[in-house]
Amino acid sequence: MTVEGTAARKPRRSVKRTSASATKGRAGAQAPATEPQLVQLLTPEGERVTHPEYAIDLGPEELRGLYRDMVLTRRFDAEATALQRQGELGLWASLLGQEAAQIGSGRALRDDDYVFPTYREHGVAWCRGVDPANLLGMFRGVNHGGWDPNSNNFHLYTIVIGSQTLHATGYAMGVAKDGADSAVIAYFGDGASSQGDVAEAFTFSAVYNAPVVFFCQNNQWAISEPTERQTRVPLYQRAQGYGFPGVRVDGNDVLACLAVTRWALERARRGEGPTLVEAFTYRMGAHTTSDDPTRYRLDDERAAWEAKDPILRLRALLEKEGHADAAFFEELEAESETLGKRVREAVRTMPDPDDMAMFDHTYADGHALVDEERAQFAAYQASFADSEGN
Amino acid sequence: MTVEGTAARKPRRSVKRTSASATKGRAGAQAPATEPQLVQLLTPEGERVTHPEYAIDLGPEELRGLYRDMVLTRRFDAEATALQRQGELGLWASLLGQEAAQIGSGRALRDDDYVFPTYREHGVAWCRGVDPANLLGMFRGVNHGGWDPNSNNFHLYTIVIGSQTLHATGYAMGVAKDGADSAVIAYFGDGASSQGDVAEAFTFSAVYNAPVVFFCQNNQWAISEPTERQTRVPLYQRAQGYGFPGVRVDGNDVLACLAVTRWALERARRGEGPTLVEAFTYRMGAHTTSDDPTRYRLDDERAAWEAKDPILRLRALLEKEGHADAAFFEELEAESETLGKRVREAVRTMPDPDDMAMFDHTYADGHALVDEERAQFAAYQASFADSEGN
Amino acid sequence: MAVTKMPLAKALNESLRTALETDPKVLIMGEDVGKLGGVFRITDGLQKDFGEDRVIDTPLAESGIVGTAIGLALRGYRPVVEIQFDGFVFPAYDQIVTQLAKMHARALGTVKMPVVVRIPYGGGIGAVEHHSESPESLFAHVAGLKVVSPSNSSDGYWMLQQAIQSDDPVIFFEPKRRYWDKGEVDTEAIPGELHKARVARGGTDLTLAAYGPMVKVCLEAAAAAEEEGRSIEVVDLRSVSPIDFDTLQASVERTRRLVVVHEAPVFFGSGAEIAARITERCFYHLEAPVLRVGGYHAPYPPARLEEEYLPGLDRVLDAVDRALAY
Amino acid sequence: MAVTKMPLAKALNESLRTALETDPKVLIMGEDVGKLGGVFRITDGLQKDFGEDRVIDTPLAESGIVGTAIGLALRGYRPVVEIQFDGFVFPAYDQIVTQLAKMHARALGTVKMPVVVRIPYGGGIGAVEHHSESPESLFAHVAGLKVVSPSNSSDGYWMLQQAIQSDDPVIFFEPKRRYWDKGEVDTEAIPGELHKARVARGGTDLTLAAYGPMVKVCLEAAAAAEEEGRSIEVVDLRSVSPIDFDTLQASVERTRRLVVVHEAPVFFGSGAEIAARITERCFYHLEAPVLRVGGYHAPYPPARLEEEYLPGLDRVLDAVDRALAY
Ligand SMILES: Cc1ncc(C[n+]2csc(CCOP(=O)(O)OP(=O)(O)O)c2C)c(N)n1
Ligand SMILES: Cc1ncc(C[n+]2csc(CCOP(=O)(O)OP(=O)(O)O)c2C)c(N)n1
Ligand SMILES: [Mg+2]
Ligand SMILES: [Mg+2]
Repeated sequence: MTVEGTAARKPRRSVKRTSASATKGRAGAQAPATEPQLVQLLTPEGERVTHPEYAIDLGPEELRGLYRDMVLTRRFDAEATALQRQGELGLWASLLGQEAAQIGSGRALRDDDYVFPTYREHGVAWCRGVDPANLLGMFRGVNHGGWDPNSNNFHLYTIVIGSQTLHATGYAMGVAKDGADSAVIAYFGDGASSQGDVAEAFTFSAVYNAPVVFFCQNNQWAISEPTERQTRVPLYQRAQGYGFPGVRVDGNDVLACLAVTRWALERARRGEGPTLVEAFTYRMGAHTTSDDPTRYRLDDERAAWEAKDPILRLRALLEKEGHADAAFFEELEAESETLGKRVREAVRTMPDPDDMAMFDHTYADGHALVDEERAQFAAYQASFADSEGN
Repeated sequence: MTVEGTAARKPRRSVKRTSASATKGRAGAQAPATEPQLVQLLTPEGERVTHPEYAIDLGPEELRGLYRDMVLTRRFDAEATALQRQGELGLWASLLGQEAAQIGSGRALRDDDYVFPTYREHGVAWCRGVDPANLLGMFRGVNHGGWDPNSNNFHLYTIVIGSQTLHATGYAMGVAKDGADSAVIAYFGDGASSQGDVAEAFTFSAVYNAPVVFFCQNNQWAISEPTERQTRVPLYQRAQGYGFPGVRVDGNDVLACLAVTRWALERARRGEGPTLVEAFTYRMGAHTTSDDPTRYRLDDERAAWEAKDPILRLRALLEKEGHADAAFFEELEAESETLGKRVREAVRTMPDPDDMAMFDHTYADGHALVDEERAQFAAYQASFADSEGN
Repeated sequence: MAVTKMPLAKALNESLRTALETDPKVLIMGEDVGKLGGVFRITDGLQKDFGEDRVIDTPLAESGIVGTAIGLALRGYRPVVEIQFDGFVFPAYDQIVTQLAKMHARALGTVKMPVVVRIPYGGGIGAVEHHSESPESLFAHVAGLKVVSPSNSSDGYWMLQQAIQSDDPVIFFEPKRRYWDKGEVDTEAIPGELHKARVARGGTDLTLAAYGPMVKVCLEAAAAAEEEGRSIEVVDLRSVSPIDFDTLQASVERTRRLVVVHEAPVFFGSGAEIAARITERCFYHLEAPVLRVGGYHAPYPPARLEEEYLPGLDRVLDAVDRALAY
Repeated sequence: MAVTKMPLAKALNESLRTALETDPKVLIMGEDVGKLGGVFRITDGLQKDFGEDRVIDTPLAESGIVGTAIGLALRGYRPVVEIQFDGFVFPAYDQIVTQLAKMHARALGTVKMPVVVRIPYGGGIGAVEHHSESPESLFAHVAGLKVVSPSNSSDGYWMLQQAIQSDDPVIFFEPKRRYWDKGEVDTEAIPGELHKARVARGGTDLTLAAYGPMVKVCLEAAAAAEEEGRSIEVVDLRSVSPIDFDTLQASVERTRRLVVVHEAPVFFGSGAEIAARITERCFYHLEAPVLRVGGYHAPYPPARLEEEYLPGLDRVLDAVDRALAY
C-alpha cells in the first residue's frame, strides 16, 4: 500500500560531502523508524481496501456523487485550459490529477466550515458551491478574485505562497473564541511547506489549539523543483515537531482523502487542535499555462502517475460493484458538456471592468488621496471625450 | 535524570475548548512515545553520571578550565550589570544561569568553526577569545557591535530574533562548497523558535545538508512569555520533522553541553548535516536590565533553579575529586577581580564616537547622497564653530 | 470627570481599555502584552481585567501575529496588534503589504480589515539597534493602509479610538520618546477627524510641518524663533496617509514658506511627498523651496550619536533661517 | 565580435554567464533558476554549464534565500539572488532591510555584503496579482542598499556586471516587459559608472526623467512631442539610489521644466524625492512645478485595467502639456 513517488528520481544535492545517515542520529534523535504509511482505501485498480484507523462507509449514491464531482471538476479545468489557449484567459493553473485530493477533502466539510485555498483549489471551490465562472475572473484579468468569501465560506485565492495558512489559523482562533464547533481548512502545496509563514501557522495553531486542518497537496513539484528541494523527509512528519499529528494519505484516492479529512475535521471540532494532512498526489499538467514542464521532468514520471488516476479508479469501483450504469455515465457526459458550454459563455460574455473601478475598494472608509486621483483621472478621461467631441 | 522544568507552571491557554490528547493522534501521527530525555553527565549535586550515547573524558586541568571560564564569564556579566546600574551602559542582557550552556558549547568549537550568536552569548564570546570589553560597545551605545567577526570567527550580535540562523546556514553552505571540514554553530532562544526564519534555516540546512549546529538555549522565558507560548512539545523535537536529529541536554551541565555539542559538530564535519541541540536551562535574571520579571514570574521558580546552578555543581565535583585546591579558587577569585577592574576601566575610558562617524560604513563603495549629507553636516557643524569663534 | 492630565502612555492604555469595554470584538495581540503589559506598559492591567481570551500573548513571530490578526478580522474580530519596536515590524511586512493592505480590494469590498498595528517608533531613548527607527514612509507608499501618528495625549486617546473604529487597516505609530509627556485628555470631547491636520501654533512667516515626536521640537523651535521676532506656524499633520494637504496648503499660502521635519531619513521620506505636492499646489505662493529636516541616509546610529542624527531645535532653526534667506 | 544585438533577457543571461566565468565566487540562487532557467529564462543554461553548486535551486522561501545569501557573502561568496516576481520580495524584506542593508555598518566596515537581488518588476504583461508591481521606493528609502534599473540591453549587460562587482548590496530591478526588446550590446566597451544618469535624448523645452520600463515610453513621448514642435530631453536615471541629481540638475537648468515618470504609485514614489530635491537645487530656474506621472494609490489593478493604470504616452504628454502651460 506504500507509494514510492519520487524514489526513481535522481537526488539533487549541491553539496558534495558524504551524505550519511541523515535522520538517524543517536539518543534523543527519535528518527522515524518506519517508511511513511500512505493511507489508502481504494487501490489504483479500483479495489476497496480497509485501513485499521480510517474507515469509511459510503452508499452508491455518495460514490456516484464523488465521481460526478471529480468528472465535472476535471471538465471545468480542461475548459479553462482551452479558454486560455484561445486567449480568453491570461493564465490558468490546472488541477489535473489532483481531483481526488480536492473533492475528497472538500466533501468532508460542513457548510459552516471555512476554507482557505491557494490558487489551484478549483475542486474544493466546486464542493463549496462557488460558481466555476467566478473563479475565472482573476485568470481573465477582470479582478483579483472578487467573490464574497462569506457567501460560501470559501476565502479568496491567495497567490503569495503560504500566507493563507496564517489567515486560516487566525480564523480558527476566532471560531474557538466564538465557542462554535466549526472547523477551518487551509490548503497549501509541497513548495509552500518551506515558507516561514507555514511554520508560524503550525506554531500558532498548536499553541492556541486552533480548530484548523492543514491540507498539503504534495503534487511532487513546485514549478520546476521536486519535493527534495523542500524537504528530505516526508512532509506529514513536519507536524510532529510542532505537537500535532500528521498523516499521509493517497491523494489520488478520493475515499481515503474524504475519510482522513473527516477525521481531522472532527478532531478540530472536538477541540483537539490542528492536524496536518499530506495528500500524496501528482501535478499531471504544467504548473500553469505559462510553464513548460518538458524542461525539467521526464514523460515516464507522468506515465507512472497516469496509472493511478483518481477518476479511473473510482469508475472501476462503480462499474465492478454495479453502482452505476451506462445511463449514469452518459448523463454525466452530457452534464459535462453543458458545464463546459456554460463556462465558455460566461467567460466570453464577462464584461471588462469599468476604468474607474481601479479607484474603488482600496479603502472601506475612503481616503482623500484616492478621491483626488479619481477626480483627476475622470477629468483626464473627459478631456479626450471633449477633444473627440470637437 | 529528567528535569521537569515547566511542569509546575499553570498552562496558559486562551482557548477554552477541551484540550484533549494533543499529540496522540491515530495512524501516521507518530506521536513521541516517551518523555524527553535530558542528557546529563553531571548532576546538580556534582556527581558524575554516564550516558549511554554521550561520553566525555576530561582531565583535572580541563575541568578546572571549564570552571574558570564559567566563573570569569559570570563575573564579567555581573560587572556589566553593575555598570548598567551606574549609568555606564544603556542596557545589559545578562547570561546569568546560562554559563554551562555557553561554555560547554563554546569549548566544543575548533578555531576554524564559526559562531552566529544572539545578543546574550557573552560566554561563547569568551571562549572565542573576543575581548569582553568589545561586547560592551553596543550596550554603551558607541557602536552596533563593531568587532571584526572574522578575527575570532565570532559573528556580530544579532538583535532581530532568529535572523542569524539563516546567516549561519548560508555560511555553512559556503563551508561545504569550499570543501572545508569546519562547522558552524547558530545560537537562538526558545522564543526565537517561533520565527519563520528559524524554520527556513532548518529547511535550507536539511536540503543542502549544511554543516551547522542549531544550539537553542531554552531558558524557559522569552521576556515575559513562558515556553508554552511558543510550543506545546519539547523544542528539540522540532528537528525531526525537518529530517535531522534533535537532542535535549541539561543546559546547566557544562560537561553534557560540551559532549553533545562536540558530537553534533562532528556530525557536521563528517558531512552528516545539521543537528538541533536544545540546552534546557534557565534565565536567572531579568530579560535585560530594562525588564521587571516580578511582574510575570514567581520567586520559587528561580529558587528551584538555583539548586541546579551550573558553577556550583562543577565546583562540587572539583572539590570532591580533589581536582582543585584552595589556592586555585583563591587565584581565580583574584583573576575575577582583575577582570572586573579591567572591564570597568575599559568601559569608562571608552571614547564616544566622532559625530562624523555616522556617515561612515553605510556603504563600502561610497554613495553620492552620503557624501552630500556628510559635507552638509560638516558645514553645519562648522557654522557653530564660526559663530563661537566670533 | 472627563478631563484628566495624563502621559501619552496612559492615554493609549485608557483608549485600549475603552475599546475593550465598548466592543466585545476588540482584541489585543502581541508579544508580552499580557502579564507584563508590554515593554512600554501600554497594555498594563488589560489582561488582568479582560482575560487571556481578549488580551493575547502571542508566539514570538510578527508575521504570525499579523497573519492571524487578518484571519481574526475575517471572522469579525477587530484585532489591535502591538509590534514591540519599530525595527521588528519587518518580519510582518509581507503580511501587511500583500495581505492586510490588499484584502479589501481583492474581495471587491466584500470583506473589511479593521486591524490596527501599533508601533512604538522613533529615537531619542538611548536604545540599541532596531529600537529607534521611523519606517512610516515604507507604509505610506502602500495603498490600502492608513498611517497616523499622534503627538500628544489627547490625540493618543482619540486617534487610537478612531483607528480601532476604522474598517481599514491603520498603522498607528506611537512616538515612544513622548510616552511620558503629560497632556490633558477629555474622554468626552467630540474628536476631530482622524486624518485631519491641526494648526498647533499660528504664525505668519513660515510653516513648520511635523507629526508624532517632532511636533514638540517644532513648537520649541517656533517659540525660540519668536524671541528673534519670527512668527512661525506649526502644523501637526497627525496623519501620514492620507496627508491633509488642504490644511497645509492653506497655511503655506499664508506663510509662503514651508519646512518639513521628521526623524525618518530625508531620502524618500514623507518630506519628499509633502514638498512635491505643496510645491505643485502652491507654486506661485512659495518664496523658497520646501526644505526638509530629517534623518541622514545611514542606519539609525548608536545611542551616543543619536543627538547629532536626530533633527533637534538647532537643525530646525537652521532650516528656518535658510528658508527665510530666500 | 563584441557587438551583438540581443534582447534584454539575453543580455542579462550573458552578463550572468560572464560573471560566473570570471569569478569563481559568484553564485546564482533562487526558485527555479536551475533546469528551468527561471520563469523568464534569465538563467537559462547556466546550471547546465556551471553545475548545481553554483546555480542553485532553492527551497520556496524568500527570507531563506536572502538570509543564506548573506551567510554565503560572509563566507566570501558573491551571491546573485533571483526573486521570481516583484510581489514576492516581501517575505525577504526583513532580511534585506535589517540585515543585508545594515551588516556593513554594523561591523564598522569589517565585512562586506556583495549580494545582488535581481527582481523582475513592473506591469504591462497582463499578469495576475503580485506580478506587476514597482516597489523600488521601499528599497531606496533604506540606507545601505543601492537600487538600480536598466532600460535597455546594453545597460542590462553592464549594470549587472557592475552590480555583481560592487561590494555593496544592490537591488537590481529588471523591467520585465522590456525583456524581449532588442538592443546592441558591446561586451568589450568600457562602461560608464553604475550610478550615473544618461541623457537618452537631447532637448531644450522640458526634461522627462525616468528609469527602467518608462524610458521607452518617455522616448516615444518625446518623439511625438517633436512632431508638435516641442523639444523634449529624456534623462534615463538608471539608478534610484543614489540618484544622479547632478546630471538631472544640469538638464533642468537648461530646460527649466521637469516631469518625472514611473510606474510605481506617485504617493511617496521616487518622483517625490526627485521633485523635492530638484526644486531645491533649481528653485530659480524652474518655470513650472515638477510634475509627476505614475501609478495611482491603489493596488496594481487586474490586467484588463492596467493600460489605464500605467503611465502611457498620452498621460506623459498630458503632463508635458500641463508643465508647458505654466
Ligand atoms: C512568496 C511567493 N514566492 C514565489 C511565488 C511564485 N510561485 C507561484 S506558484 C510557485 C510554486 C508553488 O509550489 P507548491 O507550493 O508546491 O504548489 P503547487 O503550485 O504545486 O500547487 C511559485 C514558486 C509565489 N507565488 N509566492
Ligand atoms: C523580530 C523581533 N521581535 C521582537 C524582538 C524583541 N525581543 C527581544 S528579546 C525577545 C525575547 C527573546 O526570547 P528568546 O528567543 O527566548 O531569547 P532569550 O532572550 O530568552 O535569550 C524579544 C521578544 C526582537 N528583538 N526581534
Ligand atoms: Mg506542488
Ligand atoms: Mg528564552
